[in-house]
This record gives sequence, C-alpha cells and structure tokens, in this order.
Amino acid sequence: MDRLSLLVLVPALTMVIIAMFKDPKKVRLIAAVGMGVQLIQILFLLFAFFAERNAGNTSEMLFVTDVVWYQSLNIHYAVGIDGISVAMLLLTGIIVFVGVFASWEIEDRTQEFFITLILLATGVFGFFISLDLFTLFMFYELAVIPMYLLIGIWGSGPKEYSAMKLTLMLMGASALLLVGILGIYFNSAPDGGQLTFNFIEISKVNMPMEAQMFFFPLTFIGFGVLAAMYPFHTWSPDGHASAPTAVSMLHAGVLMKLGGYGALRIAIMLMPDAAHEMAWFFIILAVIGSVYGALGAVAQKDLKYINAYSSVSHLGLILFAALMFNQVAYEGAVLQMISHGLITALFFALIGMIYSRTHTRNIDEMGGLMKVMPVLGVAYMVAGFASLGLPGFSAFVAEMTIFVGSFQNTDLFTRVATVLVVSSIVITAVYILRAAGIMLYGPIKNKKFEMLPDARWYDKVAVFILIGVITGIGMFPGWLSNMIFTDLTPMFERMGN
Amino acid sequence: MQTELFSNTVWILVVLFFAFAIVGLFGNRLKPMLSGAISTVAILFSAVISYTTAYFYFFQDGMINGKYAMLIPFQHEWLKFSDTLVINMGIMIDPISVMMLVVVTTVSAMVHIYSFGYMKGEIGFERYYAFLSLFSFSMLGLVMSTNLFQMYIFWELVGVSSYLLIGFYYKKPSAVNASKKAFIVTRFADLGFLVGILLLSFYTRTFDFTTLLGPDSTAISSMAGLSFMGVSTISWVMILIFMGGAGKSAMFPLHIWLPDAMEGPTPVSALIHAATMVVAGVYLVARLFSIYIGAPEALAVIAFIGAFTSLFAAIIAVTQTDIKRVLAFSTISQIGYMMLALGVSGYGGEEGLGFMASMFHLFTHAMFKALLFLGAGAVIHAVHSNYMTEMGGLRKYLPITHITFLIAALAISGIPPFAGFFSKDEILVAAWANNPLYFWTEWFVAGLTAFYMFRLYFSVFWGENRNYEKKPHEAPVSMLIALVYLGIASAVVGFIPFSQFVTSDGIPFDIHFHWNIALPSIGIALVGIGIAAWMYLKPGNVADKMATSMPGVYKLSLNKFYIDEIYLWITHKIIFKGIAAPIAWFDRHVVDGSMNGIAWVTQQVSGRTKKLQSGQLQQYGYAMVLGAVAFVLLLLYWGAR
Amino acid sequence: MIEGIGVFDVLVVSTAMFFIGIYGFLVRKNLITILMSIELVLNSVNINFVVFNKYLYPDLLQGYMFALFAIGIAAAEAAVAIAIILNVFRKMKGIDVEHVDTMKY
Amino acid sequence: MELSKFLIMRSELSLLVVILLLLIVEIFSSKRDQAALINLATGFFLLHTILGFMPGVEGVLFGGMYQHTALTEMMKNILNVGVLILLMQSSGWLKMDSNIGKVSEYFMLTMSTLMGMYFMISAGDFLMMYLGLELATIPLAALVAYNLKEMKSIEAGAKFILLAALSSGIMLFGISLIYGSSGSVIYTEVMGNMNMNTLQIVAMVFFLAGLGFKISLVPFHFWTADVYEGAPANVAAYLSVISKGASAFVLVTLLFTVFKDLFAAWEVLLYAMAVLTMTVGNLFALRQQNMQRFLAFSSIAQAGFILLGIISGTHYGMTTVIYFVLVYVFSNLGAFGVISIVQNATGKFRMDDYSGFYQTNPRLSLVMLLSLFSLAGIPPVAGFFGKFFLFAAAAEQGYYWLVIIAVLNTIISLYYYLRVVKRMFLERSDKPIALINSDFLTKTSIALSVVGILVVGVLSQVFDWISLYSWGM
Repeated sequence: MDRLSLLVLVPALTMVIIAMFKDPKKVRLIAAVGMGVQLIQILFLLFAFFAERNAGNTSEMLFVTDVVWYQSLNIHYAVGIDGISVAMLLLTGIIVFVGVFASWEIEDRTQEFFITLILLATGVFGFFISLDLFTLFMFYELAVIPMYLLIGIWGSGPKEYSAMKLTLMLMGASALLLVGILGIYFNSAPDGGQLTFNFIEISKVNMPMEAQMFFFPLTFIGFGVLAAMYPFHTWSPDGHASAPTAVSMLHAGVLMKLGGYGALRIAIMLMPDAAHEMAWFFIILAVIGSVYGALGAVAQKDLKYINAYSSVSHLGLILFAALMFNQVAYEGAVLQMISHGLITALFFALIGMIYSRTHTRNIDEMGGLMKVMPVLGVAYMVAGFASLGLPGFSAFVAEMTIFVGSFQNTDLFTRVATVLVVSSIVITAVYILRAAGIMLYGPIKNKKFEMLPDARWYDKVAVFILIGVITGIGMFPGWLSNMIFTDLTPMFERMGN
Repeated sequence: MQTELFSNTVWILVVLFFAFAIVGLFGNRLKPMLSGAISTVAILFSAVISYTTAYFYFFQDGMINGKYAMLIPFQHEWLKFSDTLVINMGIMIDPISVMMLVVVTTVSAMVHIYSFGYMKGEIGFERYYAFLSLFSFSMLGLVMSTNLFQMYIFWELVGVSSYLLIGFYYKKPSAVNASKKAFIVTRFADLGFLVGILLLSFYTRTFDFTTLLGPDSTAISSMAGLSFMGVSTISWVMILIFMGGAGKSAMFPLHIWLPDAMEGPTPVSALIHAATMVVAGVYLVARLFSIYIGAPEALAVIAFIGAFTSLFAAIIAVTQTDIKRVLAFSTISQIGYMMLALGVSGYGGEEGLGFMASMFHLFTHAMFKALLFLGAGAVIHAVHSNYMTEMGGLRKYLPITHITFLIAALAISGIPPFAGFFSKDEILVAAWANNPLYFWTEWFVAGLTAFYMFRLYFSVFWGENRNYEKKPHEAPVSMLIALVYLGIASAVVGFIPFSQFVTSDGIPFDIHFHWNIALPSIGIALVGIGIAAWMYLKPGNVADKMATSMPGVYKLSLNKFYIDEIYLWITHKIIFKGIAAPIAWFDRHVVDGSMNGIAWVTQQVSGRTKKLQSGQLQQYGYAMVLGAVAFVLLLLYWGAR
Repeated sequence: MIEGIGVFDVLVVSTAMFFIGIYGFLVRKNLITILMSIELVLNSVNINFVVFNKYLYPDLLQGYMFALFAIGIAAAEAAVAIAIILNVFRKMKGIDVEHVDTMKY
Repeated sequence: MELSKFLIMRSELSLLVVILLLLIVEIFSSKRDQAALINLATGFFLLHTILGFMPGVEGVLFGGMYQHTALTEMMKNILNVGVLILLMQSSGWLKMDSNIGKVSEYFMLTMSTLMGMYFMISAGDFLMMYLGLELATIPLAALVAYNLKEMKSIEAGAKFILLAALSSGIMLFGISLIYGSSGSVIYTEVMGNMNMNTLQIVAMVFFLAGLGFKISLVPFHFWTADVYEGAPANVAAYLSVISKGASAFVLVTLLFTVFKDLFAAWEVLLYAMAVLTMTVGNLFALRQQNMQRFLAFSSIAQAGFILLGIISGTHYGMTTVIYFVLVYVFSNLGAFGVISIVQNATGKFRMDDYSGFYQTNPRLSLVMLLSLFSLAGIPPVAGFFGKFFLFAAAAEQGYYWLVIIAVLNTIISLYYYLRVVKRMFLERSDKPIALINSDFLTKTSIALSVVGILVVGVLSQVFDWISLYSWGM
C-alpha cells in the first residue's frame, strides 16, 4: 500500500468505524482521531517530500503509483504529488481536522453527519493526489455531491432551495467539465500513439488548436463555476448561508479551491494556446468578480453573505492570477488558494460559533460582542486583518505575490485590470471593518447577549490552530513559496513551447 | 567593521516584538502594572540602543571618506519572487534612519512613562501597552527598512496599530468610527503607494534601497523617455508613492482622519498622531529623495500640497475649541511645512538645504508637539474636559505643566532660542530660494501658528477662573517626568548643527544664519502672540466680536471647510447607496435570477407539454405512425442532400 | 402469378390495406374494431410477403413461411387482446377507447 | 443431424425444462403452499442461471435461423441475473392473498417472455427475431394485466397489447419491405444486398419503429408511462429492465450487422431519437408524483443514453451499451425493489408518501439513495462509470454536441432524482411510513442489486469481460 493511497484509505476507514457507533460522543471522537491521523500523515508526507527534493529528486511528481484500471480507455489509478498538490493536501488536512471540532455541537444525526462530511473530504483528498483525469473527475464529483445532503439535512434557512441550487449548478459545471475531459483525452495524442488521461503526459504534447479552442472554455468554466467565477457564483452566497459551519468551512476553504486548482492545472496548463487566445475574456470576468464581489459584500447584513461575497472576490483574484501566464502570478494563485482557504475557514468557524450563541447573523442586531466574548471577538478581528491583507498574515504574502506577478505583463489592458484588482483590497478593508465595528464594538445592543458564554475548548482548538497556521505562513512564507515556485517551473516551461 | 557593531540594533525590533507578544497574549493574566513595566523596559532598552547607535554612527564610524554611509548591518531573505525581486527583512543605518530612531524611541519612551499616570486604572491597561509596543516595533521597523517592500509591510503595521489605539475605547462609537475612518483613508492612500512600488520595482527590477538610491541607480534611467498622459512615467510613479505618504501624513485632501484620530487616548495622539507616525510620509519622501530629484513634477506637487495644507490647516486651527483638535490641525500644518521643504529642496550640499531643514523640523517638531500633547493630556487629566471654553486660569493649579506648555508653545511659534525657531527658519530660507510665494505663505502661516497656539495657551492657563466641580490637581510624577524631559529637549535641540549630520547626499555642509529671513518670521510670530494676548488674555468678548464680524470665514473654518461632509456624502451616498446596494440587488435579481430563470423555463416547458401524454390510446398510435413517417421524410431529405 | 397483374398493383393494394388499417386504429372508438384494424395491417403485411415471394423470389419459400407464422402470431395476439378487452368490458361495462384513458400526464 | 447439436441452444432448453417442471409441480400443488412454490421456482431459475455461466457450445442451428455465440450467451446471462433478482423480489408480492392461485402463472409467463428474448437475441434471421419478439411481448401483456381486480392494471394491459400489436404490424411491414428489396430474411444474406435505396430506408425506419417501441424511444414511448403505472411494480420493473435490455441488445447487434451499410441513414435517425428521448423523458419525469410513473420516464431517458453508445458503431460502443444495460439492471431493480416493497407493505406509491422515509427505514432509503445516484451517474457507484463510458464512446466518434446535450440532460435528471432523496432524507414527517420487514428472498435480492451497484463500477474486470465478446462495425 503506497503512502498516497493511504490518504484516501484513512478517511474511508474512519467512515466505516463511525458507521459502527451511534453514540454522538464516540462518533465525533472517532472522527477527530481519524482526521488527526490524516493530518499527521500529511505532515509526514510533507517532510518526506522535502527530504526527496533535498535529496535532489527533481522528477515532477513524487511517490507516484500507477496502476492500469480500465484498459480500454487507458484509465489508470495514478497518484502522485508535487509541491502544489502537497500544499493543497496540507490545507485540506488542516481544515478537515478543524472542521470536526467546529461541528462538535452537532447533535442531530451525528453519525450520518460525520460520515457525509468525511466522504466529502475523501473526495477532496483523492482529487489532489490524482494524476489521471478520470479519477480526478470522479473524486471531484464525489466531493461535490455530499454537499447536497450536508446542506439539505443539517443546514438552516431555505436549506432545501440552496442545497438544490448549489448541487445543480456545480454538477452542471462538472457536466461541462466531463465533455472537456473527454475532449482532452481524445486529443491527447495528436501525432498518433496511445491516448492517455494522465495530465502530466498530456501537458507534454500540443493539442491541436481547434480542439483547444473548443474544450478550453468548457474545462475552464467547468472548474470556474466551482471557483465562483462571475456570473456563475450565485450558488455560493445562498449555499454558504444555509450550510452548517463545518460544511461552509470545508466548502469555501477547500472545495472552491478544487476549482482554482483545476482551472490552473488542467484547463490552462493543458491548453495554453487557447488560454492565451481567450484570456482577455476570462480576465474581464475575473476582474468583475473580484471588484464586484467586494462591493457586493459591502452591502450585505448577514455575516455569512458578507463572507461568501468576499470569497467571490478573493477567488476572482485566484482566477485572475491563473490567467496572467506568469510564474510568479501562478505561485501567487496557489498561495492565495491556501491562504484564502485558511482564512475563510476561520471566518466561517467564528461565524458559526457566534451564531450558535446569538442565534442571529444579522450584524445590525449585534453589537459590543467584544466585551461579551473577547476570545471570539479578537479572533474575528484577527481573521479580518488577515483577510484584508495585512502583513504578518498569509493573505498579504499571497496577494503581493499575485500583484508582483501580474505587473510583469506590460500591456495596458493587463495593467488596468491589475490596478482594478488591487483596488479591491481597499474595499475589502471597508466591509471587514464595517462588519467588525458594528458587531464587536460599541455598546451592547441586545441585553440578552450580556450573558453569552465565550469560546468552549473545542472552539478554541479550531480557532487557534487556524490562526496559528495563518500567521505562521504570514511570517515565514519562504519555504512554502519556494516549494511552489520550484514545482511550478516544469509545467510553466512546457507551457512556453 | 561598523556593520557588526551596528548589527545589535536588530535587538530593538526583537525585544519590542516579544514585549508585544508577551503582553498581548498573556497580558490579561499578568498584573496591569507588570505588563506596563514590560513594555516600558523594552522601549527604554531600545532607546538606549538607539542613542548609542546614533553616537557611534555620527561621531565614530558612520563617516566613510567624508560621507555618511548607508550601512546594512543585518539582512535576511524573507520572500523571493524572482532572482532580483526579493523582499528582505533587515535594518539600514543611515543619517535619517538613525535620526528617526532617536526621535521615535525618545518620544515613545516618554509616552510609555507618561501613560503610567495617565492611563492609571483604565480597563485594558495591558492591552494599551501591548499596542504601544506593537506600534513602536512597527514604526522602528519602518524607519530601518532596507527596501521598499519591507517599508510597505511595516507601513501597514503602523497603520493597524494606529487603528487599534485610536479605537482603544471601543465602547465609544465615535472612537470606533474614527479608527475605521483612519484605517480606510490611509489604506486607500496606500493603494497608490503599493501601485507605485509595483511599477517602480517593475522598471528597476529591485526593491532594495541600496540599489535604488545608490550612485549607480537605474531608477531614473530605466524609465527615461517613458511618459503617460504627458507626464513622465517616473513622476507618475513617484506621485503614486507620495500618495501613500500624503495619506499617512494627513496632507490635504487625505487629512480628514487625523482630527478624528484624537478620539484615542491623549498619549497615543502625542506619540502616533503628532510625533512619529504622521511624519512617516515625510520620511518616505526623504528616503526616496534621490529618486524624487529625477521627478521634478512630483516634487512640485509635493511642494504645492505641503504649502496649501499648512495654510489650510492653520486657518482651521484658529477656530477650533477642542484643544486636541487645535493641536491636531497644527500638526497637519507643521507637516505641511516639512513637505514643502522637501518639495522645494535640491540635491547635494547647499542645494539640499530644504531636505536638511525638513528633517530638522521633523526632529524638533516631534519634541515640542509631543510635549504639547502631553501637556494637553495633563490638562485634560486635571479638568476632565477637552474644551478650552471650560478651562481657564489653570497656571496656578498646574505650574509645571504650565511652564513646559509655554516652552512648547514658544518653540512651535518660532521664537528663539527654542527649537522650532531654527528649523522653521531653515525651511523659510529654502522656500525663499525656490519661490517667494511659498515663502510669504509660510511666513503668514507662522503668524497664524503663533496666534492659535497662544490663543490656546492663554485661554487655558490665563483668563478668569472657571469654578471647577473639583479642584484641578497637578499631574502625577510619572507624567511630569515626561513633560520635563521633553520640555528641556524642545528648549535645546534647536542648537544641534543639524546640517553636519543629516543632508540630502550624506555630505555635511555649513549653514549660515539669514537675518533677513529670521527677523520677519520672528516679527510675525510676535504679532500673532500679541493679537492672541489682546483677544484672550483678559476676559472680554473681543474674540466673539471678531467671529461675528466675519461670519462666513468663521463658519467655514469652524466646520473645517466641510471636507468631512463631502467625504461622507461620497462614501454613503455614492459608494454605499449608489454602487454597493445596486450591485447587491443586481446580483440577487439579475444574475441569480437568470440562473433560477433557467430552472423556471424548464419547469414551464415540462408543464406545458404534459398534455402530450394524454392517456389516449389512439393519440399514442398517431405519435408512433407520424413519428415513423417523419423520420422517413427526414432521412429521405438527408439522403437528398 | 396472375396474368396482367403486376407486382406493383398488388403492392398498391397491400399498402392501401396497411394504411387503411392504421387509419382504423387511429379513428375507431371501439376496442374490438381497433383490434380488427390491426389484423388488417398484419394481413397487408402477409400479402406483401407472399407477393414478393411469388413475383420476385419464386425459388425460395421464405416469404410464405413468414406469412404463415405471422398469421399464427396474429391469432395469438388477438386472443390475448380480446381476453383483456373482455376484462375491460367487465369493469367498465363498455369497450369504448375512452374507457381506457384514466392514466395520463 | 444428431441431437447433440441441440446443446447449442442449451439456455433455451434448460429454461424450457424449468417451465415444464413448474407446470408439473403446479398440478400437484395446492393453493396453501404457494410459498414453497415460489421458493421452488426461484430455486429452479437459480440453477438455470448458474448453468448459463457454464462454458457453452457456439454454433448455428436451423440453417442459420438460430445462432449462439459467446456474445449472445453473455447477453442471456446478464438477462438471467436480472430476472433472478426480479423473481426473488416478487416473492413478497406473490405471497399476498390477492395472488393466491396465480403464482405459477407469473413464473411461467415471465420465463416464457424470457425465452422469447433469448430467441430475439440469438436469432439469425428476421423470422426468428419476429417470433421471439412476439413471444416476449404477448405474455407480457398478460403480466401487465396481472391483477385483474384493478382497473389500472387492465387498462395498462389493453394499452400495451394494442399498441404492441400496432408496432409489430409496422415492424412487420418494414421486414416485408426488407425482404422485398433484398430477397431474403436471413441476416447474412440481407447484409449483402443493402444499398441505401429509398425502399430500404423506409423499411429500416419501420423496423426500428417496432424495436423502438420495446426500448420505448421517443416517439414510440407513450405507452411506457401508463403501462408502468398500471402494471404491478415487479412487472413494471421487468418491462423497464429485462425487456428493454434485451431489445437494446437486439438493436445494437442488428444495427451493427444487418444495417451496417445504412449507417449514414441510421446515424441521423439515432441522433434525432437520442436527443428527443433524453429530453422528453427528463422533461416529463420532472413533474411525476407516482413513483412507478416517475421511474418510467426516467427509464425512457436512460434509453436515450443507450443510443449514445450505439451511434458510435464501434466495438467500444457495443461494450459500453451492454455494460450500461448491466449497470442499469442493478440500479433500476434496486429502485423498483424498494418501491414494490413499500407498495406491497403499505399500498403507498406517491412520492410524498416517502417523506421522512429515512427516519423509519434507514436501510431501504439508503438502497434507494444508491440506486438513484447510480441512475443519475454519481460516483463511485456503477452508474457513473456506465454513463461516462457511453459518453466516451460517443465522443470518440466526435459527437461532442450530442454528448453536451446528454450531460445537460443528466443535470435535469439529477434534479428529479434529488427530489426523491429530498423527500426521504431532508424532510421530517410526523407520520412516515412505518418500519417494513420483508422476507428473506426479497432482502437477498435487494442485497444483490446493491452489491451490483457498488461493485460493477469499481471492478474493471466486468467491463473487460464484456469487451472480450463484443465487436464493432
């Protein structure tokens, strides 16, 4: 059993074991342990990865296992990691582990909840280790579909509507993606030879231009919808607003990154020529997304809506960077995925905790919470500062990398676009501080709130882990950025040809 | 050999950061006094290091073949974009940074000590000191930056610590709004700064000051010939960068946050919003001065904005009644002086007089303005009010405060031999050399300054006794220490031969005194003081008469020319109501609506077509037969093609 | 092989029969008549087979065979159909086609 | 010719034996011990199924009228598995009092239709094919009208038999034209003289109308909904899975062999039919409330997907078609199994009745969930692989727009499958369907289909096994 398949196996086993116990206490304990094991083995994987790289192993993918699965379509079960995927794995591991603690208070159908949650996580882990487009797509859908149950059963508000909308939009996107993948496969050997689903192999050949022009938009939009690309982002606010805490965390923190990762790694890396041709169009969409999302957030009153729109804005940044055709910008895109994943997860965790106390998410009904629940209040401020790109937090590193990268493109169009995108971080400051000011500061509006309890121990675990990682990356970004940059090099060079 | 000597300056940052970390994380478990002590010790320690550094730099090792060198005793790679574009974390030792080290540590240490008395018993005492340490850390990091990006990083950190300290009384909505305003306005300004940095680094392929400012700098040459909308690219870049400085230094029209920032605790106003952070903009321009020389348009802009702001703020200061706001506007006005001085300065030797003057004024201003604020703090501490209309005759109750305040007032009014006189005199000389109009403006502003300072002084310490509900008492000793120390400083620092140390190109030169400039400025200052005395020294309603005699000007000035209202209108009416809300609506109803619309259409189609499944046996038959026939026709048509 | 009658004449007849049967199926209201029209359709087919066999491929018997089997099958079909129709009659006291359109949409 | 040759048609013979045995047993059995009868019949059929997997003899009989190849054997085995599961499922329903005395009929009719399908599949000429088709159709009419007490059932029977007769009439007309134009009804000989002349095109269309009726392709699908609704749940399952599957096998084999030279024609035809079938099926399924009717329309849509595999005309395409039918057998039988269990236990068949189903019957609702996800093509269950491969087959030949239409249709289908999931899992009902206990056979059958759903996709061997015997144009 190779160490990468363990990443899928451990969650699967956890699900099985959970299925044996009904008692909520046992269940969440098992879940925590299982995901803890998962996180630990990811950390070991990270160290092993560094060891390999320092040992001078420059092969693009490490720990590769490749087994033929479906002969007739040359489908392989091929797994492997490079700096990018291992970073995303780390992100996922952390957020899933934290998510378990964030959903500690789930009493209704606990067993089913954790099974579904971990099923989703399994899909994500599988996605990030896949080298084969078929398995990649399979895990992708596997990760998307549990959302329906998670939101529909354990959600709040108009949960059935939101769940259905989210599922249909995401699956619709993945339907386009399916066509795109088939197209890529059948054009993966333009000059004869064996067709393949392995995207490393495919990235080495030049797909014929007309094929690229047909399948790039399908693939890019297919992934872009999951990355909340304007105008296909509307599932995100409703979905997040209705979803339970841990699900929002996983979804905004990890699942939406599947979109960014795929858009960068599959759509653009495999079909660079078409990407170049159509970049202008998608750049416009990305810019709209980032600015418009931020402005949309300014007008919101519901904490989760604010955060959902800010996610739209930040993921717009990722897509924007992905379309810059510049290695630094790509590095920035990956960094931003990680950073935004952590920060937005922290946000949703805190919102969930606050909501579970105040039973409202409308900022106008809150006030002076800083006095009542200092720990959560301070944590929220930290999350806010991190999210508006303050130095010392991961977002600053990511955003600056993106900006520096995109500024290497000299044409006026890109310049203007970049400046617009940069301006979105000011709007970010506006809505973050506005929300925090109304909610945390000032006098206590609602007398009921004076007695509210502060963070419980499991809340603290969740919050502190996330803050620790965010600030850790923010203060010592070197190792991460170097790892990503070096592993982007081979792909980037192939794109050049 | 100097480098390892100076490399211990890195401890300044380390110590302060850990002070912040410890007090911030565990402050609520420690005794308030203990946490205060930790921060204070930290800042005193760094003050000592700074003084020794200054001594060794200026008198021992700084001079390398007749030129104060730019030393980088410590540097560490933090984030690497490409081979040349690297963000380093390091410390840079050169005249202005050392000068700033002294200023910041001095004022900060004084404020730390002062706050023991002033903040006594406040809720969140430890939080206050944690933030103070954070601020000192970031400010010192800013002044010692080795590259533009590090500067930007600490620039932002300074901004956030200012935000935190302004909003210290977070239960007061006004304080919360003020802090938000301050942060967002400066953040908006920093947008320009950031874009400027990105552009500059794109052309020069580096962030490092050593390469940017060094003799073989490509900053100017790399953008030679490029221009955008008729103005050379480098000027655009430098103007963008200046935008950041203008935001921090509250230059018109980005000044609006500073008066509101007075919502913070008074010592904080003294430290951040008078002495150190607000001059960061000046420092930024001075830091990049050798590039600004290549961008004359940018310098012109700076000079103009500086001059205008100083006049504008001084006029407003005349009518304010909240003593802290008076001081705030005077700060803006004084920073205007410094900006002007930079804007009119040339490079090298005598040419660089303005640069030297600006730095000199920065130095002296830090001392006496901090002193003014701390004095004001002592007064407020005594009478629990901010409004001079509720004060009067306090000289009897607060003798020491009174004396120190008087010294500061004389200093800022430019009365020899106090500090302000010398620095302001140099600025006037530089202005005269560049453009007499600037000179006359600043000359007039000097008069205004003297007037409003002494208006403040007289109406607080003289005039008849208000009947205070409880007898005002002199400030506790911890506050007095700070007052006295700064008082002495403001009295004597003017005699430092500044041009021997801080010059535009690092090469010392001698200045000679210009009586032709000095005398008129002293004259106008005395006139101002005289008018103030006439109007406010003895009870009477001269002032009110004057106010009523020219209502228009008075109202304008009293309401700060309605700039705040304009901003409010733009933000709320235009941005919130005019853009954000419509976008939210559009998103809900149009974008999302279209998505739901697809589903709706599908449902409709399915609803309309259900009649086809009529349950009628024969209609099914029809469908089959007609279908078959239709297919036949289709195929035959296809075949025909 | 009948004198003076070409294959096409017969085909015309059978095709006519076919469509008459279809027509009957589509318009008659009585289930039994509908069944009868189906028989018409089947018989037209049988004629086709026989004629093709007779005129075009006289040396083999495939057509005849097919016709025979078709007739047999038709009988079986009719039997089952009538049985069901009888049950319809039991329930509905009538065998109009309207009686069997309760399930729809 | 010596009798050993008849071993070629072993499966038919053994099935015949089973039927005769049942006849004999029925004579001696009383109305009391029908449970024993059910078990016995199922046992017999189990033996028959196992026998089917024994290595058989290939060859042709009756001068090419009957041919038995590895492919046909595999198809028959797939059908056997389906029928076995189905018979086991029916046991619960057959034990009900309303069916006293009619049990053995059920088995005999089912098996004889199965026999008909065998003949359809291994027919070597149109005559045999037609005979098989009718043998597979006429007893089905009797099955549809099985419970004569219910008007719905009888109505369904009437509709089915009449429309089936009409369609077979049209089909026969087509066959006659084929005979007239090519001079033979034997596939191999017909194949030789196929040249796109008008007569043959008309003939093919009419012929396909007959097959399309059985596979329920638009516009020959209208009977499906009503008949499925009226017929007993298990019979509906039989219609939707076995007879549809068998006809699909016949369609793919015939199109690949006999009508090979008319590819240019039937390509267009299938393209149109596929688009129509998928879209119409999905659009109509959206509104359904009656579970059987709902599954009827969903099965129409599924038939549309099958065409994607056929239109490719490749070896791979045929493999995917057969594979998809196999997957579809398991998925649909899972769904129908739950429905019939619920209907027999409570008589409830509306979708609303299922609200809060999970509260009381977690296992059954999980089975339903899996089956529906498999039908919708959600990983990791088998349906995902089936659909993906079908689309791949079509995409391989460059029918990308067809694939796009298909995937968009899958989204619509996902919507209505999720409606059921919503009722079962999301909604809480204060009086949900009470806990249902079903007998051993039924449980095993459900278990079998679940295993099928879970395993068939992940084990690529199944696909390779099918791929071994299929071929392309």
